Amino acid sequence: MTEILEVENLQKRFGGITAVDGASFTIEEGSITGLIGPNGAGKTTTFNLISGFEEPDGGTIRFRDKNLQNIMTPSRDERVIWGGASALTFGAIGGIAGIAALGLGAAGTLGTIAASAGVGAGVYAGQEKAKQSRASHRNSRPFMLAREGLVRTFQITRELEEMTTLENLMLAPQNQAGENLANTWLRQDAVDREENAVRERAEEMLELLELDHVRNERSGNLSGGQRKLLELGRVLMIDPDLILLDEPVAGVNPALTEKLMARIETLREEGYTFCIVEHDMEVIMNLSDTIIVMSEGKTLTEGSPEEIQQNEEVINAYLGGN
Amino acid sequence: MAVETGLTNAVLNGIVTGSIVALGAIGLALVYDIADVPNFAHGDLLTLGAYAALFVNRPGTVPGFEAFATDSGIGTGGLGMLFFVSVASVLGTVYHLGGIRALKGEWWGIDVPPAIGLATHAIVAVVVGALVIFGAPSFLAALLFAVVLAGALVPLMESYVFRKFRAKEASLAMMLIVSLALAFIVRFSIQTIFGGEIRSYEVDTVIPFFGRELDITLAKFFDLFVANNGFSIGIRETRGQEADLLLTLSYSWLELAAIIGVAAAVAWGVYRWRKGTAAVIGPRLGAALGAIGVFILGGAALSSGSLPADPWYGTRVRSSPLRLGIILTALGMMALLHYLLRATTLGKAMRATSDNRDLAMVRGINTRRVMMTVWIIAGLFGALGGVLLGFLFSNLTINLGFNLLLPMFAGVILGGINVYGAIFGSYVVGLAMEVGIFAIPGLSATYRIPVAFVVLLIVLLVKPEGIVGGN
Amino acid sequence: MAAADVVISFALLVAIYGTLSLGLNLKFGHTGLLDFGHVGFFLVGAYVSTFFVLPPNDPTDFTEYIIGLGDVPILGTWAVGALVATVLAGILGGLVALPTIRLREDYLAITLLGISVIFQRVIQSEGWLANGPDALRGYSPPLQSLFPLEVGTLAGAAAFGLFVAVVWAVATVGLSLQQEHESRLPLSEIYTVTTFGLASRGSGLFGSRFTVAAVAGAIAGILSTGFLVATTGILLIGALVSLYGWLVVTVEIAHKYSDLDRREWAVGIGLGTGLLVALLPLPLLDSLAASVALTLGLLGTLVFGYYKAVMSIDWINKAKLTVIGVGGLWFVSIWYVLLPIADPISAGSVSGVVGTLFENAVWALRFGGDGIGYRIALVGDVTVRLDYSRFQLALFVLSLGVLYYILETAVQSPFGRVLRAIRNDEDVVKSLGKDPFVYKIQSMVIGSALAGFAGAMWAMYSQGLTFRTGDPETTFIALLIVFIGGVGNNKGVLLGAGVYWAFQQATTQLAGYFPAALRVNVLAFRLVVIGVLFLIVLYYMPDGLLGREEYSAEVKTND
Amino acid sequence: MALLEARDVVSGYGDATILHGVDLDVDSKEIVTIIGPNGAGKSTFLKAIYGLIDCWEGTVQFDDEEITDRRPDTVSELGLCYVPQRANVFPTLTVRENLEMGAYIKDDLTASDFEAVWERFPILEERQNQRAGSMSGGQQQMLALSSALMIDPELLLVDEPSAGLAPDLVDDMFDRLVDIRDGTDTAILMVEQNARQALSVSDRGYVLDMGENKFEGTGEELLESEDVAELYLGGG
Repeated sequence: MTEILEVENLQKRFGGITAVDGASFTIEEGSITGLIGPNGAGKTTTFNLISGFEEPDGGTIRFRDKNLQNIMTPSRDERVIWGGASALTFGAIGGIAGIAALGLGAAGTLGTIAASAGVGAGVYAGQEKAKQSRASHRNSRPFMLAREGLVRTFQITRELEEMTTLENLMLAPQNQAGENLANTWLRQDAVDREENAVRERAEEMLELLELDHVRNERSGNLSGGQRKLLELGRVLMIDPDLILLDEPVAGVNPALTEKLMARIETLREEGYTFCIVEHDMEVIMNLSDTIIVMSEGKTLTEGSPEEIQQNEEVINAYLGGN
Repeated sequence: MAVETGLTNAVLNGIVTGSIVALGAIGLALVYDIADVPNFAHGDLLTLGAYAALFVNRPGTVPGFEAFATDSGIGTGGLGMLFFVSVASVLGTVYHLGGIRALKGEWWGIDVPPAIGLATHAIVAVVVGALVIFGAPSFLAALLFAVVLAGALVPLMESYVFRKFRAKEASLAMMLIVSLALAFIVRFSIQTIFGGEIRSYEVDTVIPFFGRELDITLAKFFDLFVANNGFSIGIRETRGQEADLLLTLSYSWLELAAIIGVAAAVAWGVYRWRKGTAAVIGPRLGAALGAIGVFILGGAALSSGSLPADPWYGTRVRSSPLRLGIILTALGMMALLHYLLRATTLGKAMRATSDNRDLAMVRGINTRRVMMTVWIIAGLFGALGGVLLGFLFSNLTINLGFNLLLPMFAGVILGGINVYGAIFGSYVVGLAMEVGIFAIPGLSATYRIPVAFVVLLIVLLVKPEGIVGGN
Repeated sequence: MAAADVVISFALLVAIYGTLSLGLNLKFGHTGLLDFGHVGFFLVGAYVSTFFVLPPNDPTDFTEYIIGLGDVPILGTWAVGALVATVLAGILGGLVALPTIRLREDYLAITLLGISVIFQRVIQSEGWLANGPDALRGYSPPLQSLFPLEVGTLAGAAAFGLFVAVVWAVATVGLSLQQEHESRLPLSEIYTVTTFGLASRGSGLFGSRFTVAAVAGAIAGILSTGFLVATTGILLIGALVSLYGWLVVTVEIAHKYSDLDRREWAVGIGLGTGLLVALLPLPLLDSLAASVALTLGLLGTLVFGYYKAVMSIDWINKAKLTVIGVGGLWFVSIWYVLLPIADPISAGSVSGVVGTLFENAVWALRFGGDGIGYRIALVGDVTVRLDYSRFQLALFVLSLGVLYYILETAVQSPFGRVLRAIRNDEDVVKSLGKDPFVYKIQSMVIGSALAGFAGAMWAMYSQGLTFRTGDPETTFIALLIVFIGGVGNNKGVLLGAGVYWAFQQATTQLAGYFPAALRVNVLAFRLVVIGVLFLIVLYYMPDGLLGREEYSAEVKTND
Repeated sequence: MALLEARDVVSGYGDATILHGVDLDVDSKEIVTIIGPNGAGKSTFLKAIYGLIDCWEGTVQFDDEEITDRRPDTVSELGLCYVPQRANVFPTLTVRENLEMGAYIKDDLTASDFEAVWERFPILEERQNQRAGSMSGGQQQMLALSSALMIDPELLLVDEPSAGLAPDLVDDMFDRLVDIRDGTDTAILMVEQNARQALSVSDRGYVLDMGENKFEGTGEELLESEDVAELYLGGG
């Protein structure tokens, strides 16, 4: 087995509070890994860090041997485009200032100076942008991770409530031709064809998750359990390698929980990798191959469910006391 | 010695503009911060105040109301109505704080017999009403009338509109749109009554001053000189003979150094003295007040002599007593607000609600009343700002307040949506507007607001959450 | 002005504001970007397109502006002007969005408002740029030199043909939607005839109802052009086109209200009549104060009564909006049919009555003035012509139709789906591997471009621009239109524009009953009412008349 | 009749039900602790009692008065106070002002009220003019507790008093709570993660799981219960 995710000495502070304090662990490809720990142990923060929604203060995360920050950093081409756009903006402002000054008649020279200063500033800003984009763009770009095959769900389900269940699923697939504005007008046939294919996949997913009877319901009207399923379905539509599930069965009724667990099990066998934060111990113990226990921002221990249940340290972490 | 106006003049103008912006921005920031409403109607509240003052100041020009006005002033019927409205406004303002029980004194924070509460409120209301009608048609009576009326009217926005939308859990964007609709309603209601004419106040601007007559609206020149032997200030009329010096203040370098030295020492001393206390006058404010006191006292005591014959450098500031008065008024109002926020239980409750509304409720603070207070203050300050603005510009137009809305918002956002930040932001914006117009050649005065906005834009690009930072 | 002419100028404004509001709807309704500075792009579009049409600046006259390309061939035409205005407004929208789009929603709204104010101030204070605070006039709208139309020349006939084509196409779309419903009228047969048999061929090239309508319109246009080159029978074609329009409108209304029962009809008609009665004091009473007081009193009673009825009676509550629709229609019919003939009736002139009715029936043509003379039984001598505003309307509707189609294609596609997802929750979009930033910028570009095009239309319509064109009020009105019709619903936006301008037109007419000195007050009061209505809409039906559009994501049936 | 009586409380956020009918009693002058695994709904329960979120079903009675769905700002007047887990002081107000806000509903605030606080937590006197937001987490926790005690409540609801405290301070905090009960006759209902230490100072305890009552008993009973330990880690 190979490691798909490697977390090393992860750090995250909010103000004075250290939420994650040197967590380290790895996730094997094709496994289901449970992440547990008492309240405030830093599990959700760790999830946010891995999925790129927050920026770590220290430590590294490697996904398929690629540093997460590198994945999220814009490519050289993007930086050039950014630089160009900035140059254009500043140049335009400079140009307008120049024209304005020319219009005053007497101040023609001033106008030219302003214009060239504007362009100069634009070019400079462009270069700076290209240099700095590593820092400034880093964490507004978690979408780059999904493109690489690392996706997450949210603890409190975040369905797109005004959209139907079907639409929620159809949104997910990557690189749809119809997401490009030009294609919607110029290559309508291709867009329609692809759309039909996406719809077919989405319908299959709905059937699989037994959501087909609510396919045209606004997702805001679904029950809590159905929303959890929808979230799962939505990330599966991307066909990712690693799926981070944040409390997938919280608020789901027992029958549906069974089904969900079975479903995750099957998916694992199909080759997906899961990392799950869950408070329902029954679920996590039954489902996981490996369990990582976090406490006070650190990884406390790691092992099979049986080992974890016998571990004194873990029991202490949960019950407190010395 | 011909001297020109320069940067110093622009800075002073900036402070005047900043003061007016701040008067409006305070209410805007309070409402934004505590009631969570980015109130686009706030500019029009200023307009409302400015036009309300006309009822007292120029009753003959108010359509519908002119029937109650006579040539020399307001008729008995008109006075009666003004009295009634003033009394009702004062009582209405109190009523907003919690209905009949508030009128009985419940909001005072101490136990009072209902009769005493009621009587006190009634007496205050009657006194205000009497001040309005006996003062009419003077400018100050008009100002008082506008302010109490706004204090009663503005909270209606909260109780009839915003509270209902809040109950429906309207988003911030929705609140923004709602306030825009309200802005429309307020502005055009005023126009429905007053029509499209431009109006102005009638104010006796000549006041006695050290035995002479001083027209407070007429600009004066304040010439500042730096010469071999020291620093001097000459104050002249802008009209008539150049030589018509009103006042000369001259200081040798030694005197100047002494004043500065003493001021610094006093400031440092006061800072040390107030450090670690959290009263109304904290260390920084105390130090500033001390230093300013020394400057004024020292300046008065040591002034002497005449203007230098061959100064190294001279610059001229053109301003009028009225404009300086606006700065003082704004500072005075800010001092009042500061006192309210720091020293009274109500003010502390406001700050607490701003920090954490849920926790404030847990502590037993009636957050709904706090919110109403905030709207009342917004109304009072807004009306005051509006009337002053109308007086300063010497004419009232329907866009008076809306034109000021953007600088106010710029100030509030720069300061990070809280009262103190808003005051700071307003002065930054005011200075940017005036200094920008002065410093950039070819920029006409119409560009004041754009300049304010460019400042905001640049700040937001660098720090998307404002200078002071979000809460 | 005949009632029909009022309707035409109403439709022109609906087209302009419809385009403007479609742009805002893309930004706000679909993407969730609250652009309080939308009018800025409208302003830019209006001025830029004007620069292309104006002749070069003449230093000796009293207007001054920087560019005048009117004398340059091809470049200096309204078409190029409008195109450049659109593109430039779009680019500007994108540039403005680049730095600002990351701001939180309230800061974004204020910042964009500020930017639009900057645009306005630049126009206002730079005298050399576009005549400063004074109006910039001299715009010659497209092809106006052709008017009044010379029948018999190819250019004149073609211009009329274009008008016919557009009206025909729009009516045909309406009919094609209606002919699927059951009706006592032989609608499918009529449809087959008016589409020149294209519809019966089923699918294929002519499968989509829009294609069918477009082709049918084109055929109708070409036929009438040919007919007019050969003959002078403009009245015949005008009557035919008008008749077709009436048919579609009637069928549409009949179908829309077919499921109302008698008592609902009665309430609706009662409402309409009540409104009329409430307004009667204005023209009839001499004392202004008395008539205003009486009118306001009656209106208040009417509104309050209806409100009470809606609150207490179940079946009225269920049909509250439909009933208002019926009342409105009833009121409009009285205004369109009965009021114009009131004077001739009291004069006892039969030919006057018939003539007025005829003029309003043949709405496609303007009567009177220079034109082609006809003698008609019962009516007498008339002259008819196609005036410029009708031609302009055809141009506007044509472009609106094309833009609407383009926009609708975009929002129905996966692109539109991403936009709606962004409005719902940006983080989800990010977690699904899509960059919201890129989509928001595109939304701003397209939305601003639409505003720019609306600006170009406005320039053509108003023929005189001032910096007041960029007043923030315009954004407010566009926002209101979006909310009336339904946020995120393009069809609703067009309906909203219609409702808003109907209200405007009606109140403008009422303002005529007031002395000139009070006009400002009356017009201001109208805006107060609009503000209040906006609040009511926001509170009671935040989803507008049509609600949010449901995107069913069904397999497209190619229509 | 118990001081606080919650019967069948059903509540949650949005349309997610967190509490499925929880019962609880607190008598005067006792410390009661609620423990339970993550997501059991402990904090939600406190909020529902105080009216910060709506009770969908069930009743809460305090001192024989029904307080279900009363506005929170009127609940404190009855002598019931609440210390939230996070954000439990006003950060821009000074320590002294925070305490004044704690005593907001009290008409006669005297110097002796402050003396009592200074005596209990001398560090607060030292820092009385400092902004609360600039203090350490432990000091803020002390301030929060003191603010709530300003009105001498009959019952104090505390959400995780030990959260964010250094281990040596945790003991101290629980000792303080005992002092408060003994010194002021204030009953305390707390929610704790740190089950062992909390139960060791408690008179009684409740165990919640998935929004339902699981066990209840005296502190010692629960401490020694195998079932409770199992609940946390499942299966086994």
